[in-house]
Amino acid sequence: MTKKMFKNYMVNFAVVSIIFVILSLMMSGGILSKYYQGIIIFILINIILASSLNLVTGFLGQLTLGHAGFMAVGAYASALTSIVLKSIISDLPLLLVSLFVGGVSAGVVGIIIGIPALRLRGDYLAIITLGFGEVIRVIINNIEITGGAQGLTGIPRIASFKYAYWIAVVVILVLYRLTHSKQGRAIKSIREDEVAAEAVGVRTTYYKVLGFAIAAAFAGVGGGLYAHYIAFLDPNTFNFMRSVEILVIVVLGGMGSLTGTIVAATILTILPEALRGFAEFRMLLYSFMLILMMLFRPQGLFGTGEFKWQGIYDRTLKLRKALMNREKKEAVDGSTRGE
Amino acid sequence: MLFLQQLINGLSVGSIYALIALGYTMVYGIIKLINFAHGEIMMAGAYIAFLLAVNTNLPFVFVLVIAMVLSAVIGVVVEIIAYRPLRKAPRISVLITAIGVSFFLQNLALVLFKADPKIMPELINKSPITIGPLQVGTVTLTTLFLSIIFMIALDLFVKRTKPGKAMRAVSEDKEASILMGINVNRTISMTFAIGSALGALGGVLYAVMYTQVFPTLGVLPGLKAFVAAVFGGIGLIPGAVLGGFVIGMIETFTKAYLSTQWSDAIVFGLLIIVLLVKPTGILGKNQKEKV
Amino acid sequence: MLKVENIDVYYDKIHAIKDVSFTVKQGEVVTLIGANGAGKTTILKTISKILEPTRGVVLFEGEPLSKLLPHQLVYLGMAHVPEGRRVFAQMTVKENLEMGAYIRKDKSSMKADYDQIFTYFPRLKERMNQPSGTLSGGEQQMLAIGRALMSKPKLLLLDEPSMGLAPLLVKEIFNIVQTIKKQGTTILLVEQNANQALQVADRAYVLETGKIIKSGNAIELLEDDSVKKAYLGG
Amino acid sequence: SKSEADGIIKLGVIGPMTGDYSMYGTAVAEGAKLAAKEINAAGGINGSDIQIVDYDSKGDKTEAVNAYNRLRDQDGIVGLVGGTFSGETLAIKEIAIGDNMPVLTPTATHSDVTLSAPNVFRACYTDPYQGATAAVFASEQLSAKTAAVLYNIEDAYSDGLAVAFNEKFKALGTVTDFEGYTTKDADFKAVLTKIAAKDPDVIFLPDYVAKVGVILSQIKELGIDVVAIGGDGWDGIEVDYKDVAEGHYFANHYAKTDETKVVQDFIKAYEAEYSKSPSALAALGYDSTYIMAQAIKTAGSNDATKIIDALAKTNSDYVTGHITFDANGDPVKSISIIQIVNGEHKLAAKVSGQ
Amino acid sequence: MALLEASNISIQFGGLKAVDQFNLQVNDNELVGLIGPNGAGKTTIFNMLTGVYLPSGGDIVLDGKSIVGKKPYEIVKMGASRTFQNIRLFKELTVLDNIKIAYHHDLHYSTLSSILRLPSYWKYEKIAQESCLEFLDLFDMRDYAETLAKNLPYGKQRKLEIARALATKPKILMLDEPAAGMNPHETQELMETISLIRKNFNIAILLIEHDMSLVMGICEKIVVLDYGRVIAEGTAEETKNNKDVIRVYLGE
Ligand SMILES: Nc1ncnc2c1ncn2[C@@H]1O[C@H](COP(=O)(O)OP(=O)(O)OP(=O)(O)O)[C@@H](O)[C@H]1O
Ligand SMILES: Nc1ncnc2c1ncn2[C@@H]1O[C@H](COP(=O)(O)OP(=O)(O)OP(=O)(O)O)[C@@H](O)[C@H]1O
Ligand SMILES: [Mg+2]
Ligand SMILES: [Mg+2]
Repeated sequence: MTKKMFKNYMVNFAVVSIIFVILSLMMSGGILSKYYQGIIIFILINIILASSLNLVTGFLGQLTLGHAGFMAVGAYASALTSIVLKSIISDLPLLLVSLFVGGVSAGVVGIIIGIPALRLRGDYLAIITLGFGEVIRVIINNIEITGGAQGLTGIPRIASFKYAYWIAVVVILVLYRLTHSKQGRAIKSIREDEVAAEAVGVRTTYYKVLGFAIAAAFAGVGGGLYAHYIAFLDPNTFNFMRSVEILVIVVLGGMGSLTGTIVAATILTILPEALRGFAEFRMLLYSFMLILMMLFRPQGLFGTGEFKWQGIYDRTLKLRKALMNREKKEAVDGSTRGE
Repeated sequence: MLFLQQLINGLSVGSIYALIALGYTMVYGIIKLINFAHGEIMMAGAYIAFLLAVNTNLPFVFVLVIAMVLSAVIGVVVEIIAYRPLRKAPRISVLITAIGVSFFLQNLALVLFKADPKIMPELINKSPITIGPLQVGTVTLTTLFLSIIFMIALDLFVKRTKPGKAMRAVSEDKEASILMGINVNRTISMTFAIGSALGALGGVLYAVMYTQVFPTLGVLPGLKAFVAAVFGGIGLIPGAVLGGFVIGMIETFTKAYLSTQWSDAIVFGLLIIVLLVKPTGILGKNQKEKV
Repeated sequence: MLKVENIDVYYDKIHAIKDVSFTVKQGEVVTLIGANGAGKTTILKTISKILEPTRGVVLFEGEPLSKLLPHQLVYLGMAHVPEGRRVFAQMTVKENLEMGAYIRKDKSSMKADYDQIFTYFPRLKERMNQPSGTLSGGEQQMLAIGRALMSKPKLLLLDEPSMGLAPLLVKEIFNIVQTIKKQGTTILLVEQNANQALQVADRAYVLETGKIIKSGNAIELLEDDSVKKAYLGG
Repeated sequence: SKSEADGIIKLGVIGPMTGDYSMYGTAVAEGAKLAAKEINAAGGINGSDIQIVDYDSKGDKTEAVNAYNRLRDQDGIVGLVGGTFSGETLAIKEIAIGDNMPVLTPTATHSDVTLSAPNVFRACYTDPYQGATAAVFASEQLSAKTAAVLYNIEDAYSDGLAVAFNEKFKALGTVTDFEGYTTKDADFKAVLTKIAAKDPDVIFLPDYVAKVGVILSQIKELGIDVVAIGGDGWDGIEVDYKDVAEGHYFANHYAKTDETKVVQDFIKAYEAEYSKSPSALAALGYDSTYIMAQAIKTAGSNDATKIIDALAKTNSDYVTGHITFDANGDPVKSISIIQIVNGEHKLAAKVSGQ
Repeated sequence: MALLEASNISIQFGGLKAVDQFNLQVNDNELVGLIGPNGAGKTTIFNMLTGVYLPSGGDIVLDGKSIVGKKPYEIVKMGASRTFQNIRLFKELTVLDNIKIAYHHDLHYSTLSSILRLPSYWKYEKIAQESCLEFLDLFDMRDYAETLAKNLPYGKQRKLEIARALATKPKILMLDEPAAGMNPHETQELMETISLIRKNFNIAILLIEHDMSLVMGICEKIVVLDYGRVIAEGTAEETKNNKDVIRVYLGE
């Protein structure tokens, strides 16, 4: 069994490395211009943000609307760290240290918010996290060290593709491993039925806070990468709409599917760029496509499943069956069925 | 005196939040959907009223009623196209669709009307009523009056009438509702119609009060109404109104006596504290789930 | 009164009901018995149009149901006590009963029906203004039955009405079945308690993994060895 | 580069073309396109036509960066007339420095935009300069002793002006209240009631028209008697708010009533092209394109370093005044203080130099 | 000393005294039945014994320690676990995962070992996999290991819930109407399962049930409840013939 898993890991590692090498070669060979590099970096940042939110929303089953708040904490904390340290240490360690600081700060804030907030459920939690996101912005606006509304400049621009890529890989790996462990099962059980989870001995509060804190920390890392790519921060970047954008990626990809998140982050980051040609109709089309995608796949692109190599074959079979079934179902009027 | 004037200011803000929160809570109460597009229905209502006011010389009441009816139609159409196919889907997927609809309507308005705010004609005579040194806007009084009237009417409707009870039944269990002979789709459409008409009413009054109509008009009041509805106890009709007034008051008094720079943080901070003490909002019942 | 002809029902890929046909005549009590997962609930749901068959038709008083919307069946005189009770949790006991009478217009005669239900289930009267979600399991079951009776149906579909009820009440339920049968209501009964179900029923169908494998007179089936062995715990 | 091959010189414009602030990006783009049209009609530069490529940023920094990268890589622009907002310009800045891209922002007023960036210039004046000028004007020309400030805490422009005004006015008189609000706010009655209680001589309202219009309406509604002063964000206030803006002052890049030929020619051309009257942002977009074109002409090629050198030596009359750049790349030009009188602009003062 | 002892516990909802001065003793390895009319307060007692509701008075002692005020998961850890009257499985998870979630007491590895996939992770996950499959074997459900819980037939869902409760390794198992919705044949099987559990796990069981064949067939002691109060207590034989019990519960 472990042998099979080991093989699986090697395959995944090889694939991840090959993708990296191909992309790198295309970049240095000029096939992928800096324009595309920029987009790819934003995709990677969105992957980090959305997969971390997926831990809370998809795996833990808690709706939060303030993820941009954690991103902000991480972005500012890491930016300030690197501004202070940039003359002392070189790029890679500087980036790592500041991302670490960003992640830890966001994680700590996540714990502070999480302990009281997670006593609430559903839409009440959504409101609290929304409020938290707004409060963070007010704080950033009103204190000196962040530069307030004027924003923060002087951040070294050191988040290149290669760093962003491997950091995203690590984040996904950690999340994957976490969700496929005893802790991950506990987290999922809370999503399924909190009362039952407690009744079989799951320390629900602990796992909720754990999930929340890890998600917050990774959002902080995502924010830190963003800060070191854009090299300028202001509070408006982290508004409510940013939280919503991240949530949309999670749901479109499939709640509880990291692969889905990766695919959805890619699609939703490219989409607005791809629609540039439509000028003023761009955002109209974007929202229209968003609605279509949700109507077409309400459970998200990947549902709760993950992409597996051996699954490709099964999947094609399933797809054929599903199509046949859809035809069948169409004969049935599904409009008035219960949940 | 200053205090009294601030109280009136708070009432003015609160009444509009309350009115908008009513429509919000109505839809939420029945289909448990945080209808992000509610703000955009408000916006649609405001634009309709604007177009009518500029191009015709119908009296205010007619403008209002037409805007409400047309917005109700928009709300129902949105429900049929974008939410109905998702009846069986996870709740959060519908939420995302609602966000999509909200973006869509905003961008549609942007393409149709451009971003710069249009000036809403003074549909109600806005010269304030002066009581001693105090000033009360007529719009405020209208809003206040309407929000209370609609609160009572809706509450009675939902609690006492057959269609109202059908709505509550549908909100709890669609399948069982069918078994009672309730037409689920029609009931939900009706909910959207009422919610959207109320949204439009709020939108028009909002636009009149703040003189402008623009594509993102509904975003802030929509968000505030959502917060107000939760604050008061979401799904509860009197809760929405109470929540609206409380938020309006808190906002005004923080700005007046604490800090304008920090007011948003203070308002949300208070909200968080209230919810932690009373997790289901001010009027919500702390009913433990029976297992 | 009710005629089910060659229906097939699927849950996505699961073929739950396979070519099932049966009839229920006016005034009869017919029972469906079968192990867990045999498809009894699925059949009842199909009859009340919560599910749609992929093949076959259901006729109610000669009319194919495919033309109707699900909620319209209630107006034709069908009522369904669903599996799992499905009471409206936030609504009080009284409101739940009112929902049962949703389609009725004769306010005046409804009073007597409430009283009737409260004599069947005195508990419900005690709990009249309690949100039904906080009722005990058995109390909810009583409410679900009472609610269905409030519509004064011509055809009553009962999905395991005795589930979760105390022995005394189980007896009561079967008494009720007999009483309303006498009043002219036709009943399709699904029960785990096959023994008692067969005692009150006129006819029965035995269901196994989505197929009808046996049918006949209830008394005869009660004596049938294979039925005894599989369903009567004998 | 690509554009040289087509015999076309491409200039990029970035700004919000969709979303809440689309009027600003659109105005800049329209100004720029008008200038390009005129330049091409007059024979282009160095034998090539110029073409404006404008991309939407929604005012979002991520989008702005993507747009900039695309302009550079896909379109091969020679210079950038943008971004429109300070935030997006700052987000582009570091990349542009790396690219040695000639950047002339028409409208980004944040003081850091040109800081330690030899390739970045701007056509507008900075926030601190404008804020301080408004304070001096209030004190010296309006003889104000007390002033209140009400600004948008979430907006860098508003914040920049407010802080500068506050600093400066404190030295000249008393600031009675320094209050903030957020972009989303629509109701200012609470804070206005509070400010009115201290009865200041002037109130400084540094924000854009849409917000200022609402604030001025509520000032009127509450019956507060105070003179309001604003910055260039007020440009266009007379269109929708002439009643509530009557008698108030604001700083601007040019006065429509300015009799100078460049100004009047521009207004006529713009009205002919777009059948509406130009905003200050359109004027700045127009000027920036001319400045950039002139620099390319002077450079005699599309070589970035030469163009940047030429930009630094700009010294000419434009719609928004006579422009030369200081060492930072900020313009040294006059500020027009405009009063709304009978719903029209009236040049109240022209404050020149630093 | 009794394994579980509830003394004088009460609770009310609004004005309603759902449980009133209730006393109960369950000894090691004893099988006690709790019966009574609908709404008598049986489930409510379970809820108090497992920490879902806080009793308004009285004390509950499990294995020598008071559990009043403890969180449900703490009580599980102390050795009491339960099933629910309305089945509450982790519906979207597999049968095996349902068991694994409950089977966490023997899995000693930290979050860090999960993330770094340290040897302890592999070791204990292997244990989890094997033990939980064995567990399913015991219930004859190994074939369903990878099935999603929601797709199980009703009877199997009940069984899974019992298996899940057992996987927490309790000293006392509380079953709330496990036979509801089962036919006589399945009830028979359930009875065997329960006997099997007692044999293999050597634990006490507290059972709520309306199916008299089950209760009378296997319970050593039966407590009868009505309107929140104990009205009778004794062996099956004694209860069956108790006048009050017949009147309020069994019927003639
Ligand atoms: N929603 C569903 N999705 C998928 N499969 C289902 C669903 N509901 C039922 N099934 C399957 O369909 C078959 C028939 O189920 P049904 O509920 O009709 O059985 P039943 O005879 O009523 O059983 P019980 O006695 O347990 O109530 C079973 O195999 C069950 O697993
Ligand atoms: N949260 C609550 N709020 C109000 N009343 C409640 C609540 N929980 C239980 N009750 C009431 O307490 C009484 C006992 O309920 P309980 O569920 O314990 O009954 P039970 O003995 O388990 O009955 P059954 O055999 O029907 O399951 C019932 O009358 C019920 O209505
Ligand atoms: Mg069934
Ligand atoms: Mg019970």
